[in-house]
Amino acid sequence: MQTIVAVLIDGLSYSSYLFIVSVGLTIIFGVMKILNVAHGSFYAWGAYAAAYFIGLFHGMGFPHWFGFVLIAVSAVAVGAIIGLAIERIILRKMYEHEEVHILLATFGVFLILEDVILLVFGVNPYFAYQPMALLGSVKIAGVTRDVYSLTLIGLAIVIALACWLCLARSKWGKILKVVIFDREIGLAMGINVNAVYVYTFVAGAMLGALGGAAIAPTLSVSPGIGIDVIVLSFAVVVIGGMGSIAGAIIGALMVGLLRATAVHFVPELELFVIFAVMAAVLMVRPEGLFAPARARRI
Amino acid sequence: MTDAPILCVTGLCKSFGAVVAARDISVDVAAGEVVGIIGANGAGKTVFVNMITGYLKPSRGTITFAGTDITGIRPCDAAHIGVCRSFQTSQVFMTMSVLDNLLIATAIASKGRTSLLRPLRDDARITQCEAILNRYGIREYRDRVASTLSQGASKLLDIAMAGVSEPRVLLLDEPTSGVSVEEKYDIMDVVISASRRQGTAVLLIEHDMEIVERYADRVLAFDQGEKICDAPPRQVLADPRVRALIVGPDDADDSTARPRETTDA
Amino acid sequence: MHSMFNRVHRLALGLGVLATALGPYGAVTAKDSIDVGVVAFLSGPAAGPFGVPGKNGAELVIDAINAGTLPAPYDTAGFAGATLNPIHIDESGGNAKQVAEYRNLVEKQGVDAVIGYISSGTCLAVTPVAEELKKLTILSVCGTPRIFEDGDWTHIFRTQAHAVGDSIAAALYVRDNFGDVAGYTGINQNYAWGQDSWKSFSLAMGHFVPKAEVSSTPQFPKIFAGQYGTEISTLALDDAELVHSSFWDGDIEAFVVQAKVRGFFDNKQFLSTVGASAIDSLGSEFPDGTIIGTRGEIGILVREKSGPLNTWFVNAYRERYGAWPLGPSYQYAQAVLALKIAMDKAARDHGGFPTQDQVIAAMKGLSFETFAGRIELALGNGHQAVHPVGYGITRWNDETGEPEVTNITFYPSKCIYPPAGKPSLDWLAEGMPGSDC
Amino acid sequence: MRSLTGDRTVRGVLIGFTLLAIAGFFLPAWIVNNVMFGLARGLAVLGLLVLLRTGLVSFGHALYFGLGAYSVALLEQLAGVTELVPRLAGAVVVAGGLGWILGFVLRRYRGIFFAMLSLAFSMALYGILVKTESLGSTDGFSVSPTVLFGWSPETRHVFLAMVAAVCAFAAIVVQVYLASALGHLTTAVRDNEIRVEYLGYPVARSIHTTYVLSAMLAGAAGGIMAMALGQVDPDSMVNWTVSGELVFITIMAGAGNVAAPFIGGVVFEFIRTYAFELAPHAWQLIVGATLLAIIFFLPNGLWSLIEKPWKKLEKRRD
Repeated sequence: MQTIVAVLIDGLSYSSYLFIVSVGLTIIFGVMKILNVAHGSFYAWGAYAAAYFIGLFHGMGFPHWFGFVLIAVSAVAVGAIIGLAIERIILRKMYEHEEVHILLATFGVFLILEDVILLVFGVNPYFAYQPMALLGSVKIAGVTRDVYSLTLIGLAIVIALACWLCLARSKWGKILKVVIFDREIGLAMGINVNAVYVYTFVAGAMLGALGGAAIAPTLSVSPGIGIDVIVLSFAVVVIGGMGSIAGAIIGALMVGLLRATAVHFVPELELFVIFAVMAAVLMVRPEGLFAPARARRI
Repeated sequence: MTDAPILCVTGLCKSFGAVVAARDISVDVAAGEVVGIIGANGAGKTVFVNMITGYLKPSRGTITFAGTDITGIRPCDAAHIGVCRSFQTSQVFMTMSVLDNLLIATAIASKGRTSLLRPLRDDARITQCEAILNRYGIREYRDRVASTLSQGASKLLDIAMAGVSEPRVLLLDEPTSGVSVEEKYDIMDVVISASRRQGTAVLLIEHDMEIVERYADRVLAFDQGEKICDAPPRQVLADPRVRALIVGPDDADDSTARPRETTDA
Repeated sequence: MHSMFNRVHRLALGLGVLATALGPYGAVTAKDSIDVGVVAFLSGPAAGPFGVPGKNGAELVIDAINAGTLPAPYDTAGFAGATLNPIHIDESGGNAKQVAEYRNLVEKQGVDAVIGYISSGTCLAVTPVAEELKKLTILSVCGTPRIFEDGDWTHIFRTQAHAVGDSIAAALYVRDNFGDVAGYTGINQNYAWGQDSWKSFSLAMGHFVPKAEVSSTPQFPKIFAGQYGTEISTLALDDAELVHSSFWDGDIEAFVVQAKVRGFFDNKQFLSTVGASAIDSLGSEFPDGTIIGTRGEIGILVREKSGPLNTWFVNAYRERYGAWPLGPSYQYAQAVLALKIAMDKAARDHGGFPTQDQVIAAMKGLSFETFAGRIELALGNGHQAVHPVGYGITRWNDETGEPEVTNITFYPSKCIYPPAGKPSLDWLAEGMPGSDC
Repeated sequence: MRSLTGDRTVRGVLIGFTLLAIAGFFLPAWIVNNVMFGLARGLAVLGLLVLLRTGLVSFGHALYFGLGAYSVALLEQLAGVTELVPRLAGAVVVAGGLGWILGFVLRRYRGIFFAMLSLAFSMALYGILVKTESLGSTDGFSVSPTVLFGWSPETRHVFLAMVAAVCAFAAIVVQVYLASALGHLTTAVRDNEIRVEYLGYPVARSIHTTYVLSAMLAGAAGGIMAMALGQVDPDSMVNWTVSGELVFITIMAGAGNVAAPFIGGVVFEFIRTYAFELAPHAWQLIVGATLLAIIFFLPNGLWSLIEKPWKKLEKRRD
């Protein structure tokens, strides 16, 4: 019983983290049809920026709670600066290229950003545990948890709701839906598709960076943290259905809970189960569990 | 036309959700016979062809080819046993030369006799394909990449590819749409004379009533998935019901009609 | 086609000529300098706590030896009189890449020796290649006992004792200070180092603290995994109160930060065999009361130890890099020291600049004084070092604002390593005959 | 046979690889090594090229590359095999066998779904290898030097000659395949699946055949890499970054000719070596920038640099 509760809580907090990271990826794919390998870099940059600024401001005597502000600011700043730069300098010129070329270009960007991190932040790890220390811990079903990880669950829910509101209830959402359904129809309707792409990419980048910034207080932020995140978020997005926010939720929940179960019962299968499930879902439902509607051609 | 029918369609039905695309259609086609199929857009002509060649599975009914039940056969198997088709919008290999297009068609058609592992550009096969190019009058485009062809030439290539294997049943889906007035009779002359010589049964979907009248031995008129008429051309075209529904007062050319082919397998 | 391949050849040849021209080894007539590859993590999670301090330690000592400013008995300038020119190589990127880089070091850069390697996996991968290329290679940090117990190498040396001693010393420390512990579990990385460490620790515990029960679900997360929330729950739910870990690099820090907030260290006695780097980087966040080891007379355990060599090393290091020397700083410096001693000895024995074979002969079975202790190449046919291993308890000193380690005990090498020629796991399983502890 | 010797590419491949094998004896060891690694990667890229001809991009070809490498390592661990022929055969058979099985599933997928499913399969293998101690976990295994019919060559130059022979053979097989009717079907499938199906050839079978061939090539490549390197481990052989690198080389090389992958592989190896040497902190930056430069300025790959002057020359000769 205790173990089951533990699996549930571990799984949920891991899922939340996965969701926050993956939702940006799925939005970018949904609107722009770009599978962005550089998403792992947004994550890493978000984590670095947050850890760096939290350490800096903490050293200057700012209170612990200021860390939360810094997390949000880092995510927005990283998303806006790096996201905008990549869209403007690289992707903007590539929309007419083949899918593979775009994917590889983002791979190139990923490799470059990996090393730029090293050049900017150096090789030493950064710690930003202050926000986590501030929130302390709580005992659930006999196991002590840090409240910070539990707040991540809340953050994931807030982001999911915000995305849903934005898509379902705003004018923006309607424009996005048209572009998602068919770019040409969007153009024909007089929508500034290029602007939509910029906003989407920047928003996606901010979410990726937020994933990194939010998880930074629990990590030793060190070089190479973005590599594994990419495939994990690919798995989440593919399982749920590329381009679907509901899918990202389900995908993150499945991956998080499966991993937690595996770690508790058969630790050797921890990594295997994630990708086995990804393959299985693709085999049964290639479009993922929650595929968004697509325009049919021919 | 006295032989046993090469193609027997009995009680064929197909519906997509609430839309009925074929309702209890039965047709017999004899070897060497040319059967015209006419009907307004959405009357179910292309669905009918798609079911015979196995692209769509009928909800009910059977299709028999030369005495064998071929209902629900895969398109490649249909082609293999001798049921071939051309397409309304020409389906060719866009990045390849015209000659290569035909070479591939010929290679597949002869796969029972020669190994597919032999080089594609075999001298004997090239000679054979050049003869076909001559026959269809597209010899001059031999080395042109297919995507650069005019609509008419592309159409001819499409039909030539369908006819390469000397099929016993050939389904032509609007062979003259998009083709210039001068060219269309040339195409039809080539196709029909070849099929007459080989005893091929031809199902000819057409909007152009002049073509139908001139080449078809028999005409089927479709309306909303139903066969409403089956008789010699003159008689069908004179039928007031057919006139009202299909031929219309001013026989509009119809280039917007496209088969609803979906890309997902 | 033809022209194309010529082109490739011309390119390759051109690059080769270019490399020769630009390369550091040009035409050395008299051996007034030697090139030595120094391999350490310069990127990736292990760079901060291990690679860079290691590289710094090597650099510091190399510069001092080149200049002849190291205290006695190593105050002669140079390596058999020659200046050492280090070529720094990044250890990250996987074993296969390291093997390729090793070949480049030897065959392209033409180095005279290679010093380094932190990861046990990389050491295992590089060793056979080093032997194939017949190049003197001094492994500085990695700890897997398999290198000299599964193989017999001529060109490979290791100036760091293998991990079995760390585990036995840890078990001894538990026996001496926490003898009534009822059960233990572990969290270790899923490769040679982590697996060997756990295996030998549990065998040693079975011998020294037989009534302590071993957990059935020790955790083996992937190296550099970074997030341990689920593993921490599993360990917390386990009844065992002692948690063994051979985590190093960024993993130890991430684990400690994540576990501390969850009150993990209030309920568990944590034993970290190599986590000392985290004590400095985490400062007051590092939990007090942790059993900590440094794999020898190095790092935080000997920080305060007096003696001219150690004082010089600690002060020079702090002055140059603005930080305390960590375990790896010592370990790399010791490997450099071994090279100097062997080269000087070979030069003395044979007169003139020694050949590689003479250096190897001189290094075999060497016993030498290091900064804060003594290293003897006693195992692996004179190629594998042994030395005392110590443990202590961490404590944050509010007055000095520095971490400290108290209650330090060093266990002499003769009680924590098997006699020469005996595989350590067999020796452990047989109850460590001949060990007098 | 006549058509084989008449094929200019076949002749070029034979001459090129023969020259390379001979030149190997005069080149310094480090160049021999890099050329060998480059050729091994090139062989896997040749597999990707065949797939690319049929319009598919696999983001999980490291599955077969790694499988080939691990076959060699495990054959030695379990049965002590060090002979070249059984090693290579093992790698090809294991990779081809799994390719054949997975082919039944993968042949139904196109585009991004094909890429993602391949990725999932390769990462599943990665997950197993990384966490299984008996398969070497993160460390992998060492591979001892290869023996040819009981004779163990003293130098790596001989091994380069063997590798060149294998690569030349593979390149010619692929060239013959691509020139055959079956090979042309790959491009036909990419252009128009419906037409291929209606001509009477099952598209699924065409894709499956191509896929198995591609898996076998990647398997052989992994096997050679393991032998050339003397080491296998999951991060260098099976992780997604390896698949990414292979696709990178495919695009860098260009799909124009069966020789292109080998040129691409060797060039990549040299770029990496020099990047690593010049900037140990920033070698990924150099590789990434090269990738972007290729995509922007040389979208048809390095081969287009060779093709254009070659065609011009031909025209002049005609």
